[in-house]
This record gives sequence, C-alpha cells and structure tokens, in this order.
Amino acid sequence: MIASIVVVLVYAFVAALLLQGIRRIVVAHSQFRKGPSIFQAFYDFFKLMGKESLTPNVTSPLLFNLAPILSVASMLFAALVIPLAASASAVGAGDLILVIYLLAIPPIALILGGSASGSPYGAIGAAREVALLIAYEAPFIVAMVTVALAAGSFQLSTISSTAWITVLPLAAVAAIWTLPAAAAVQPFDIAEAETEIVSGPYVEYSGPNLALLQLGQWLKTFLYASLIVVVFFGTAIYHFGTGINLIIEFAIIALLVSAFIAFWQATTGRTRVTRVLRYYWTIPTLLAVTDLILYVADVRYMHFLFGWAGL
Amino acid sequence: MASGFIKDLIRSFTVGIVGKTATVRSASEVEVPAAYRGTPIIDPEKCILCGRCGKVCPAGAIALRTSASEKSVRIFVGHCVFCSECAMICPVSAITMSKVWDTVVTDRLSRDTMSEREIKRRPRPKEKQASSSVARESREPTPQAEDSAQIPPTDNKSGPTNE
Amino acid sequence: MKRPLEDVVPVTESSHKGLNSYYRVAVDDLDAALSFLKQEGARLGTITGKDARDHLEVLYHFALSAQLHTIIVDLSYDDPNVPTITNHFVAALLYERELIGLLGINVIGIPDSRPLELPPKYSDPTPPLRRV
Amino acid sequence: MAEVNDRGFAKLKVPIGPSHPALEEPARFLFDVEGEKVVDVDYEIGYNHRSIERLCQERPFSKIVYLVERICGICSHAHPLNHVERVEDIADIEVPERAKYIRTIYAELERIHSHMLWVGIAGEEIGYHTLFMYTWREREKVMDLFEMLSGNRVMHGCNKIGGVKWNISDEQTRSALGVLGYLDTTADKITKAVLKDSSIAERGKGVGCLSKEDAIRLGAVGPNARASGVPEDTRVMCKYAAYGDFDLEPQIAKDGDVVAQALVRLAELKQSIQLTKELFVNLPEGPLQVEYDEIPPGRSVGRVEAPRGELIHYTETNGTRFFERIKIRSPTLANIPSYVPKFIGCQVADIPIIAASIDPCFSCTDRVTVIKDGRRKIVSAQELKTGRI
Repeated sequence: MIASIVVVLVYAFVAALLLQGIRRIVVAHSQFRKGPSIFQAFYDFFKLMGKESLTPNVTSPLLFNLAPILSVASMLFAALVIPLAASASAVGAGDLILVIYLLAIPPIALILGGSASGSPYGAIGAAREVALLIAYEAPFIVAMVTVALAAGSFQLSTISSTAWITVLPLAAVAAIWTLPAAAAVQPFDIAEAETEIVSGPYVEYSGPNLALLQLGQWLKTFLYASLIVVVFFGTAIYHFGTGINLIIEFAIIALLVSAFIAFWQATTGRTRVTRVLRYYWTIPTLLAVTDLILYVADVRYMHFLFGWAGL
Repeated sequence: MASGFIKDLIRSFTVGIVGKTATVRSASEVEVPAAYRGTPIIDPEKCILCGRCGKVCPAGAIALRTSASEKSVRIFVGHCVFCSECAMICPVSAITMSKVWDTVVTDRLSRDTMSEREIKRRPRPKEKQASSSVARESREPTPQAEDSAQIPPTDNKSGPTNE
Repeated sequence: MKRPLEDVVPVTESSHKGLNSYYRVAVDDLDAALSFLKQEGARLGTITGKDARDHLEVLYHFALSAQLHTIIVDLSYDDPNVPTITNHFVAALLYERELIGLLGINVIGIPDSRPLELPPKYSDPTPPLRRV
Repeated sequence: MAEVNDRGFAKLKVPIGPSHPALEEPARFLFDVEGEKVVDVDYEIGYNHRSIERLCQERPFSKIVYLVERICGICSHAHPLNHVERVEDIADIEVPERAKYIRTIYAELERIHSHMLWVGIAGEEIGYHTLFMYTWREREKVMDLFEMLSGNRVMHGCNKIGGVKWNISDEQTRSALGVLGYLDTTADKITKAVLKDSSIAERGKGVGCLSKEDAIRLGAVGPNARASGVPEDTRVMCKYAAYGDFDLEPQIAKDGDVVAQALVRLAELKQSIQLTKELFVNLPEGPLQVEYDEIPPGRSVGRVEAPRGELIHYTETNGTRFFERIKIRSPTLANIPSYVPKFIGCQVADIPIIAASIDPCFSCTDRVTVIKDGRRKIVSAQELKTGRI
C-alpha cells in the first residue's frame, strides 16, 4: 500500500513537470523557436527551492504562506484518488465529486495568496482567478455529472470501466474544451497576465513558496488532463501491465495537453476577463447540457449512429 | 516544411535529454558583412602621430600617449563607437577598421587597446572547452605602459572572416 | 497665410527663408498673434526656450501646411514671465511645463505647473539649460 | 484594503512603470482604477534622460551628428537626417542627388523595420507571442540589409553635413531588391494575420479610441493621428530629401482604435517597401558629398517624418565651433497628450496595448537636460563621457 502510494506520488510529480517541458517545446516550435530543454520545469523548480522566501509585511503571514502548501497538498491527495495507471486508484476508493473539489483548491489557494499579498496586482489577479474558476468549472461539472449519471455511480473505478467518450461525445468535447482554462494557458492566463498585472497572484511570492505554488498549478494541469482521460477513455487503455499502461496514458495526456493546448497558446492572444465568463457559459455548457438532456431522455444517439454501447 | 518540422521537434526533445545545447552556429562562426566596422587598428609604422584622429573622434576614444621612450597613439576600445571617422581622416591611412566585433574588455577603465595586446580569437568550436580558459588568462595581461607591444600585422589575421 | 501677421500684430522684426518665417513680437501682443494663427488653422509644432546669454528667448513654432512660422518673444532675466497659450492650443501644456522646468520661465495661468522631466527632489536654484 | 466606490468596486491606484514588462522603455503611469475600469491617469516621463540638448551646446560641430544619432535606437536615422538638413538649410549647401536618394532609402528602410517592430510589440502586449516571434524574425532580414549597406544594424552613421558617407554598389542594390521582394510577401502575410485574427480584433476593436477632433486638438502626429483620420504626412507636405520625386498619399483609417493603428502602420509598411524598391531602381549616379567651408550664424526649423510621426528640429548657429541652441521635439512628446482620452474608461487589461498604440519612444522624448539626483553641477562633455550619467 505504502509502496504504491509513493510510486504514484513520484509518478505524478515527474509527469507533471515533464508535461510542462513538452508543452513549452511544442509551443516554441510553432513559433520557429527551439524552446527550452524538456527538463526545464525541473531546473526551475529545484532552483526556486534553493532560494529565500520573503513575506511582505502588509499581509496576514499565515494565509500568505498557507496558500502554496494548500494547493500542493490537495493536488497530491487528488493524485492518489485518481486511478492513474490501474483500474483502481492507489488508495482503493476514488470518488468523482471528491476529485472535482480537490481540483478546485489550487485556484482557490491562488486567490487566497493573491489577495493576501497586499499588492494591487495580486488583488486584481485574484479577482480574475475567481472569474476564470467559475467560468470553466460550470461546463466541466455538468459534463462530469452526465458521465456519473450514465455510469450510475460516482466511484471512479466503476466510471473508468467503460470509455464514456463513445457514449457521451458532447460531454467529452465540453470537458476537453475547458482544459486550456484549467491549465491557465495563453488565451486564459488572465490571472497572471505578465504584461498587464505582472504575474498577478504570483507577484509577491519568491523561493520555495513560488515553487510550490507553481507546482500546484502544474500538478493541476496534469491531473485535470488525466481525470478527463480516465473518465472518457476509461479502461480501454488498461489491457497491459501497469508499466505499459502508465506510458500509454501519459502519452495520451501529453498528446492531448501539448497538441491541443499548444495550438490554443500559439494562435490566440489573451482574452479579457469579461469575455471569459460569456465564452465558457455559452457553447461548452450548452454541449454538456444537451448531452445530459439527451441521456436523461434515453436517446442513445451514439448507439443509434454507430451501434456502440460503450466499450 | 512539415517533415522538417517533425524532425526538428524530435531533435529538440532529444537535445534536452542528451544535454547538448540547441545552438546551431557558435558565436565565432558568424560571418560579418564586408562593410562591417569592427575595432579600429593603428599601424604604428605608418602613423605620423599628427593627432588628427584624436581631434575628430566623436567619443574622444583616441589618446596620444607621449611617454619617456616613445610616443604612440592608442584607441580606448571601451569608448569607441566604430564610426570610422578616424580611419577616413588619417592622412597616411594608418588606421583600418578590422572585422573584430568581440571587443570585451575586462575592466571599464582599462587603458588597454585592442591594437596593443595580441588579439586572441575565440578558439574553434571543436576544442572549445579545453583551451578557452587558457586563452582567457593570457589574453588579458595588464600591459605596463612601456613594454614593447607586439602589434599584429595590419591585415588582422585572426579576424573571423578571413579564416 | 491669407493675411500676413504684420498687419494684425505689431512685429518688431521679421525674416523669411525658404519654408521658415520668423516674427519677433512683444510679450503682451503674444495673445493677439496666437488667436490670429489659430484662425488661420495653424498647428502648434513646439515651443523652444533659449538662454541667449544676456536675455531669455521663447520661440513658438507653428506649422501651417508646408510653411513653419515662428513667433519669438524676448524676456529679461529678472521677470521671466510669459502668458500660457493652452487656452488656444491645448497641446502646449507639455512644452510649457518643459519651459518651467528647464529654463525657469514661469508661465502665468498654466493649469499644471509641475516641471516636466525633472526628478522630484531637484533642488538646484538655477535651471539646467541656463548658461551659468 | 481599499475604499469602495458607489457601485461596490474597489478603488485602487495601479502604478505601471518605470520598469514594467508592458513598457519597452521607462515611463511611469499612475492609474486610478475602480474594479477593472480606469478612471484617471497621470504620467511622468524623464527616466531615460541624458541631457542631449545641453551636450549639443558643449560639443564641437563634427561630433553633434553622432550624438544626435544616439538619441533613439529605433529611429537612429531620422534625427541625424533632420539635423543635417537644418545645418545645410542654414549654410545653403546643395546636397547631390545621389546623397538625397541614399538618405531617403535609409529613412524608408528604417520605417519598415520600425513598423515591423511595433506590430511585434503590439502582439506581445495582448499576449499573442507568436505574432511577436514571427514579425521580429522577418524583421531580421531588414537589419541584415542595413548591416550590409552601412556596416551597422542601427547606428548607420551615413549622414554627414553635405552628403552621405556610405555608397550603395550595384551588387548591394540587387540583393536589397531581393530582400524587399521577400518582405513584400511577408507584409501581406502579416496584414492578413492581423486582420483575420479574432483575438486581435477582440482585444483591439473599440479599444483606446481617439476621435479626429481630439487628435487635432491634442496635437497628435504621425500614424497615431492618421489612425483617427487626420490626413497629415510630413513626407507628402514638406518633400524633403528625395520625396519630391515620388507622389505619396498619407495612409489613413477612421476610428482611431488599436486595430486602426495597426491598419495604418501595415499600410505604411507596404507603401515604404514599394517606395524603397523605386528608390533603389532609379538611384541616380553622381558624387556622394559636397564640400562646405564655413557655417554662417543663422537659424532653421524643420520637420522630418520619423517612423513615429513628425519630428521637429530647431537649430541655431552663432558662427563659432559650437551650436547656439538645438531643440528636438520628438513625435512621442506630441503623442503623449493623446494618451489621456485613450486611457480614461478603458479596462486594466487594455493598458499595455493602449500604451503601445502610440508606439512610444521615450528615449527620444527625454533628450532634454537634467543632471543626476537633484544636484546640478557643471558637467563637461569629458566628465559626462566617463561618468556615463
């Protein structure tokens, strides 16, 4: 039990940072650049861990220093709950509602840290993070509820037994659509828009605090993508031994994140905070809701179209 | 373009793992165009010490040093703006604009000029690590005013272009 | 220019060369000259302050299609006052603040008299552009 | 932490600058912000201050051209061109035809690389890094062309009282025409990218609007004014250097927002590329310089169309080795008042793109005199040089 927990934690840490390396190289190439080495996230993280961490005196120090710890702890816990490479998660029980809440904690930690940092940039960054969180959580939760309804239970192990993308493709599209916002990538990095508010909530953090806060964000991107892969691709990819499953799943996530997000990051400029709400609450939410209604009304259009009944 | 793109992408991934740097052309392989104005080099044999270059230099970088044994004109590379006014005004064309763009000097007020000390080019990229530390120490002796400076021949053999 | 400036405002000395023409005007006729130029549709180019060793000079440059008209006003060292022209030309604010800061000419009636481009704790009495 | 206005938004004072990722050069803006909306703006300039006008009075004649050239890195040809033309106007020196053409070539090439630089920076401000990377990659072609022609990417040193220093050989003309042909296609690609892109339209449409009346009232110049419909272009009006032989018409747009600014600059980019081609093709033969003996006392005011707008130089000589007075009014100083109507009412997210919309060049603006940290001392040119204030 302990061994598998340690293995999963280490795997989540390494995979999250590798994912950042891959994403940065793919984006760099779409801009005719070579991009940093694949281990750039590791270099950044360990360099920052060695630096000194300052706390501005105008804030409430407890809240300011608690935020990074909060976001990393919640992410590590989520890593244990999501069945990363085997049908069951490291700690056996894995509940979808718990994971969704855990995934929402890093933005909340960012909001706490930003507003507690006392700088006007932090305050505006925190306000924007709230808007972003509300915006992309709505379609994501509706999509996940639809899948839970179809699977009949919130247990991740039962949900991941069937590949729900073949039954509820619209919900899958809605969930994948929210991925760039969850990863706080270019079109949606309004919270830390470096040209406008000088990296928003991160502005007052330094040293290990900053490293942990970024780690929380990177882990969240990785786990968000893996949750989508686990829920919508399910066990279709778990026929081989644990090791090979690991590689396949990471390959899918890497492809999903680097190709899809890098495309967004390379081809769009940053949106404004007012548009984000309107943007995510129209098409993506519509997709998820129609899928929900169709499923509730017993219209199995995928079965009707392709004769699939869920792998 | 697409195939080149994918090959390049794979190479960038492996570069990170293998640890080689991604630079394609090292600094010393850069060719500078013909009209490039690098460091001005004074040829002491031709120089008649008229001092006109010192007067015309906009940055006041040329100094006429009259010491006990011999008078010499020296260009203080730290201030030179490479405008080639001195090269144009010199009646005996003793000053030529070389192609040396690598004019780093170790301390800001060093009276040293490129024409004085032996110009050591950065070694070829092949044996890069080994000798560059050696070159660095020997390149920067703080010359006493009177030591006999070995001036390289005017057509600056070690300029990157005429290699 | 439809009507030459001379018959609108008493001009002590005027010279013309190529596209430029210069008019030396007394300080209190300045306002009349400017309102005339405003009617002609001239656009304010810039305002130059000059320390001409024995007195101060302020030159107002105006662009009227291809022509450039300059109105020169002489000020003595002891009363360097000049009326503001921001009522006619709003853009003159920055140039007049520059006059205040760099030549110590105080502009009467300027809405924002902070010196431009000077560090806040600039304490030296003689302004930088004055010939000491 | 902050008191709240009537509609419940927090009142904040957001300082931007002097060193800030959005500003390419030091300037300071203090915004009164309610929630995300900007209510008031105050600006301070003078952080990039090197007392150039004072130096112009203390340095002999021949060195002023090089000093004036180093006012601004991007428009390092517009300043010496204007200065040299003013001195030639005072001394009635007639510059040979070939020198005029070469000066115009450098001016137009500088406009090309300055506008491409701006398009990249504008993309960077709204977070569209790919546009930045792409335009600056293509801009390198122009910089290499400059290095081939004059030996240096930016400070070309080609202007001289009485003519031009660097000649242009036929072989250089051929390769230049090749580069310009390539740039033509790039300019089309960039224009298409900027117009078709939804994120640029979304961030640029209706942002930082400057009405035509405001532009005229506040004395805006150059592309900033032309984007609001003011049809003024110094090249067309004053016909300096070799612009007399070509009939240009100013590129104008209507609604004065950021997208209009981009439209005007991209249209000018195309126009400059076309004009440079014509300049290279019918480059007349003839001498490069003309000798002059003495510069008589006199004064001259003149305008040149720098990439950012109308640049005014006032030069006065008193017959001695030194200039009596040199006044340089850079286009950015004329464009700064037009910031106020643009900023009031915009959102915090729009601040960087509006700040970049007038293509500010504060090193041009701050060339007047101040001495460091409040103590004024007589600073000789020599001391200035070693002191490097």
